[in-house]
Amino acid sequence: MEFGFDFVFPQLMAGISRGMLLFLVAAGLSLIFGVMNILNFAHATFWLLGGYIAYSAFTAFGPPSGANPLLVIPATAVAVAALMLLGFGLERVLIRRMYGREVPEQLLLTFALVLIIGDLIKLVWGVEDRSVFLGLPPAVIFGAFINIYYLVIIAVGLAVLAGLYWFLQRTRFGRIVRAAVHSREMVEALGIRIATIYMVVFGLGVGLAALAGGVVLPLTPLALGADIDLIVQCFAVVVVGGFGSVIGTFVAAILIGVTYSFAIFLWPDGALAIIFLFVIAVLVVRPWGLFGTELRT
Amino acid sequence: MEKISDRKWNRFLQSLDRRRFLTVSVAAGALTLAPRFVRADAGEPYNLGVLLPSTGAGANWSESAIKAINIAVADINSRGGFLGKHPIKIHYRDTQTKPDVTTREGRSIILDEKVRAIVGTYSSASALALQEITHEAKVLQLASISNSEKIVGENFSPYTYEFGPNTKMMSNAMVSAVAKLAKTKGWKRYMTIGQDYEWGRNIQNGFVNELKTAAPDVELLREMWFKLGESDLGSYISGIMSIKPDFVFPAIAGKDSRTFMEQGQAMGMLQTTSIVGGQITTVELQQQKDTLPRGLVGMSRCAFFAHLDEPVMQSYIKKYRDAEGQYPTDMACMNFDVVYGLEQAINRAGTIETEAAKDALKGATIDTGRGRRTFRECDNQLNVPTYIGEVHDDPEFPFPIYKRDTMIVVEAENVWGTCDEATANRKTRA
Amino acid sequence: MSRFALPSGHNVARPRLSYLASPMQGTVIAAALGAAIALPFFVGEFWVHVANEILILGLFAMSFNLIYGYMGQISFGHAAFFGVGAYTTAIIIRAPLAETGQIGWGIFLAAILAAPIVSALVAAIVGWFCVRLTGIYFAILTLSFGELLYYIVFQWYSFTGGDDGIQGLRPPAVLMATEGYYYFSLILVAVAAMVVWTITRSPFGYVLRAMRDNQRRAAFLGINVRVHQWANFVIAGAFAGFAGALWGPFGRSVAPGLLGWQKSGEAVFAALIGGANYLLGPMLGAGVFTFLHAFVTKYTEYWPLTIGVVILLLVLFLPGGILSLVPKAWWTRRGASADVPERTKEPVPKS
Amino acid sequence: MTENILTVRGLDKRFGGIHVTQAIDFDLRKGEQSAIIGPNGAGKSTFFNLLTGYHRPDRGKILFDGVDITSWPPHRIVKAGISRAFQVSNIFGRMTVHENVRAAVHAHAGVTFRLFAPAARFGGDEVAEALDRCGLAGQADTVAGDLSQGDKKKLELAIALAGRPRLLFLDEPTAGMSIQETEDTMQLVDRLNRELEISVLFTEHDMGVVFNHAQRISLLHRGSFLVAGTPDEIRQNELVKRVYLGEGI
Repeated sequence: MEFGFDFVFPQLMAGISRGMLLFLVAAGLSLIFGVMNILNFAHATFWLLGGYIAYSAFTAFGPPSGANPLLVIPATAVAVAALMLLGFGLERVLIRRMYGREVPEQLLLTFALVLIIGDLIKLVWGVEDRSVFLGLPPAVIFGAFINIYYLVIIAVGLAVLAGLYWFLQRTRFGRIVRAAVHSREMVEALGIRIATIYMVVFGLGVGLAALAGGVVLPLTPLALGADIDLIVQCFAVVVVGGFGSVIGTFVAAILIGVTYSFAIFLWPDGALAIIFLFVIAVLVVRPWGLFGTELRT
Repeated sequence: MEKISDRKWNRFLQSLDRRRFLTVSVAAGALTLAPRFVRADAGEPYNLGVLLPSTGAGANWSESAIKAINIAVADINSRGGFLGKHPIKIHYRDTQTKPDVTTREGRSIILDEKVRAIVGTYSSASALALQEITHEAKVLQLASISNSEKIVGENFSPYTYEFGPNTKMMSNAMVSAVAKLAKTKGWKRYMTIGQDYEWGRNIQNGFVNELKTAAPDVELLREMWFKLGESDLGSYISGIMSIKPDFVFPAIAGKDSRTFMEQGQAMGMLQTTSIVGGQITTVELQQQKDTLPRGLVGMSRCAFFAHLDEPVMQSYIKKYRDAEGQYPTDMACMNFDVVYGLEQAINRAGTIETEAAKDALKGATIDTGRGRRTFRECDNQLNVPTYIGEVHDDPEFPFPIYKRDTMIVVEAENVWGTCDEATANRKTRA
Repeated sequence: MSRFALPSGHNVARPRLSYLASPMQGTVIAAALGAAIALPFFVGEFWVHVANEILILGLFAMSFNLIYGYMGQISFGHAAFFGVGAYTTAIIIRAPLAETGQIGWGIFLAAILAAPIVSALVAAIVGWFCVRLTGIYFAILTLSFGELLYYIVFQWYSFTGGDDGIQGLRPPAVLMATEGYYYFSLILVAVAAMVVWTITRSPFGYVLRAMRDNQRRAAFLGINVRVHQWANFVIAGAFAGFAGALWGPFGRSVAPGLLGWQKSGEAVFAALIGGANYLLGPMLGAGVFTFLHAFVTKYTEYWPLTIGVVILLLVLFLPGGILSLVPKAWWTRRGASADVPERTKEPVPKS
Repeated sequence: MTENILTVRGLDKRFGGIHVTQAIDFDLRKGEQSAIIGPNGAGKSTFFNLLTGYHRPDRGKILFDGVDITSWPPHRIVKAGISRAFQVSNIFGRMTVHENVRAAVHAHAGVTFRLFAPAARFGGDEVAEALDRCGLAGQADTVAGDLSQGDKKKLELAIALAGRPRLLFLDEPTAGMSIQETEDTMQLVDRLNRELEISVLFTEHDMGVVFNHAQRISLLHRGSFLVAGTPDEIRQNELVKRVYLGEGI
């Protein structure tokens, strides 16, 4: 095979899209991890639940295939709203009790949610795979055929990145959130209830998972157990990117996506393991991740 | 008390939400108890184990299989059970597609529920793990969805019977079709893409090796493997498109084949590249009726539309439609055959004793939805065909089926090799 | 300052690690052992299989708890060593089995004993890197190594059988009987548990506890923290491998899932359910988990939901595990000792 | 007079561009009991952290009894004969008082790799002695985390002593103690210094303690030592007053 432009460009695009998909799912995980220091095992499960809710909303608006692509927007909105509410509720009822606890117990609680929500999805939606098919024609860019929906994924990914950056850096609430990461006392001294911040951040993070679930609906069929396949990859991305760094998560996701896209040619047997080699290398050499700060390990 | 009529049964089943199929299995179990209380002279119940996943990726294919088993069992029970006096009691367990769970659940239903036969398993690894248990306990294992050639080959056990075409038969069948197609279309270069697990590896391997003999001038450019359950196949698809093979052989089944087809379509792969030989069973034909590209060449394991003249198949279709409002899938079809095949063996044996039933199945010819079929004596493989055809809209059905005039039904005898081959690697069992 | 000293974190009473210090404990253990020996005479064959599974999973969970309960780190890759052990035994005995369908005691025992050695070697390599990290980072690094090993086993068809695994792992004839293998497991697991118990009350065992309570302070006692943690990681890996060795011939087959992170999760569950602060907590937890699994699946397919709710309730209301229900005074003759919730951490350096 | 047990030359440490210690020179004579004073944030804890290997200095040299221990890891430094008691009590909260001290004794005795012998077999006498010295004999079986603040500090000291150090760093040894406990503790420190000839370097906020128990006092301010001298000299020193009154220098 020749490594000409005809080969490299589409692989690059596919890799970037793959990375963007990972980033979309992992962004909320990274936010929650960064601000609250809770590693949420159930994050991909929220993503899957969001996908199913978006699917139900979509099919309520139109048939699952050949419908107006724009229906994805309200369907996703429904999923995000539902999951944010769920996130607020879960934070209030469950997660809040875990703040004083040790890491293993936090992991176990969120893992219990994986099991419970997974079975609830089965109860409600059954075991049949679900998918929405828009039937869009491929785009041709520089002679390469590209799934036009990839452009949507890339745009949404960039928007999420920019939105999170703007939220954390430019808004008053975002600044408070960032302050809360470093000093709880300081934030409370300002008269702000840290409990509220955590509730909002958790809800937001879960909402981001639902956003990902809704947006990827036209690309990827929903199936039981898909969350289990994905969550370990999300952990990997967040860790490689660096503790609490949304930018880091983004860069790591793209890096891993693109590497994978080429590795399936260069090293087919090892492609599946590459993500773990990444994590091991990063944790051994630079445990705070590509973009994290050393103090946070 | 009167016997529960077929109609009543069907109405009852229809009244259930279709996703509650497992509740049905429990209910079926409970209801089968009824005749026992009614008939004082009834024999002991026949405990039938069902091991299929209702969790994880295997659940989608297994759902219709479980439904069919329940329908067939209810039908036989309405006649009083096996031999008219042994009502069947179903013991269903979720294997979670994990071999170690399959082992434990297998032991559980054998030892605690005293099952005499176990229908099922979805993955090959689970089937092979279960085989050790059934062989040791001398319990029948009736396989259909899991169809690794190892089950009847290397890991052979006299207690195991395979009701579906095994992987070797399927890939050989596909080879014969592809060799013809390659000749007519002038195909010279191809590649494969497969799910990286036992079944995918098996199918791909068999296909590649056989094609080497059948069409030595067709060159394999590259193999690609992806993780089971992979949600984004974009990198693979763009890779296929830049390699530009004459055709692609996908060793993909289940949900992933949907991902492959839909993403392939959205990237223009299906428009530019011939995809030949994917698993397009009646599950996919029905579930993906709107999105499956027409003209695609695929294969299936038990296509009801190939046997519309067969009275047995007609009854399957009727029963399944009455109960579920759908056509029977490949998985339903094969598992109807399993339950009714077992019934025929028991009828011939005249007893529900397992050894007798096992011996009655040996080399037996049974009436199936796929016509009269015979188990090969040397490896207990039923001589069922593999179906290859082009996805095509048909006015008779609300979903596409294989184009009837070009569909190929590859008979087992042409593809399953000799008995010497089948028994060559067989390991010694104490 | 503690990262987890966050709002409304209520303090959780946590008993100290118990050690065999009272006649009471001796009595309990003797009674449990007696019950285990008598079990096959009172329950059906399937439940003997279940008890056997409990013994093996229990030893696996105890080995995990050397890292979790005693050293204070959570590993999500511990099953890798369990799986490596299981595969080691399987690969050694498969050739003679395929040939003759039988296996001699000599090869069989050698295969069982080889497993902990191979697992320890693998754990030595993996642990070398992992002990440099703590908390979430330790968890993720162990998870990644575990998944890497899983993929190696999964992909290496010629050697490990790939996704299919290896079947036909029949033990010697006496052990083919359910009771035979059960007593075989019982003896080996009891011996292994004794060794684990000895280690936990040795100076080394107390260094582990010291590192758990306060890793930095331990270094200021003159303890080389990494070397001790590494040694413990290797020991835990060896015991996991030993448990794995018993698994293959018990189930007659092995498959790559034995190395996966979900299998590691079972050890975590077991330790949590029974009580990570007690030597036999993980064994009890393995018992409850396995029994529930075997029992619940008879009645419902919603096993994940069931165990999910159980774990949720335990984490919320009984974080010390079932054994924490027993009054502490009952265990030790030294009287009740309440416990300390927070993990003291050194202050951030002021400048 | 005598040789130095601790010699520090040109010790530099920066955290993110801020100098926390700046070209520090410091000497501690063998057998001396010396104190470091300075306002909050002067760099006292950092100085201790550098001396005990918790932080690596950017530049400079630390000699312990003539041996260069710069950049050694903590456990090696402790083995060499330096112990440290922490400012915020820093003990093993879920172990008993006895077990806390015993672990330290075991570490010192080098038996921590004994896997198959009961821990109780080693060091019982040393533990009892250290507990006795520090007034914790009656609390041996109390879980350390349940101790009062004052008792935790005593335990700190007992753990530090278990390592049989030749040089002892005490970071605010009496913080959180009652007047009586403070007095007892400092008398113990004095005795350790006199009878066992352990060199002691301590920091303290309580100036009464400093002036009564230190033979020599050094003032640390913004990462450098400004003044050093006997208690009397320090009492008279204008610079010290200015630093403590915040008048700037």
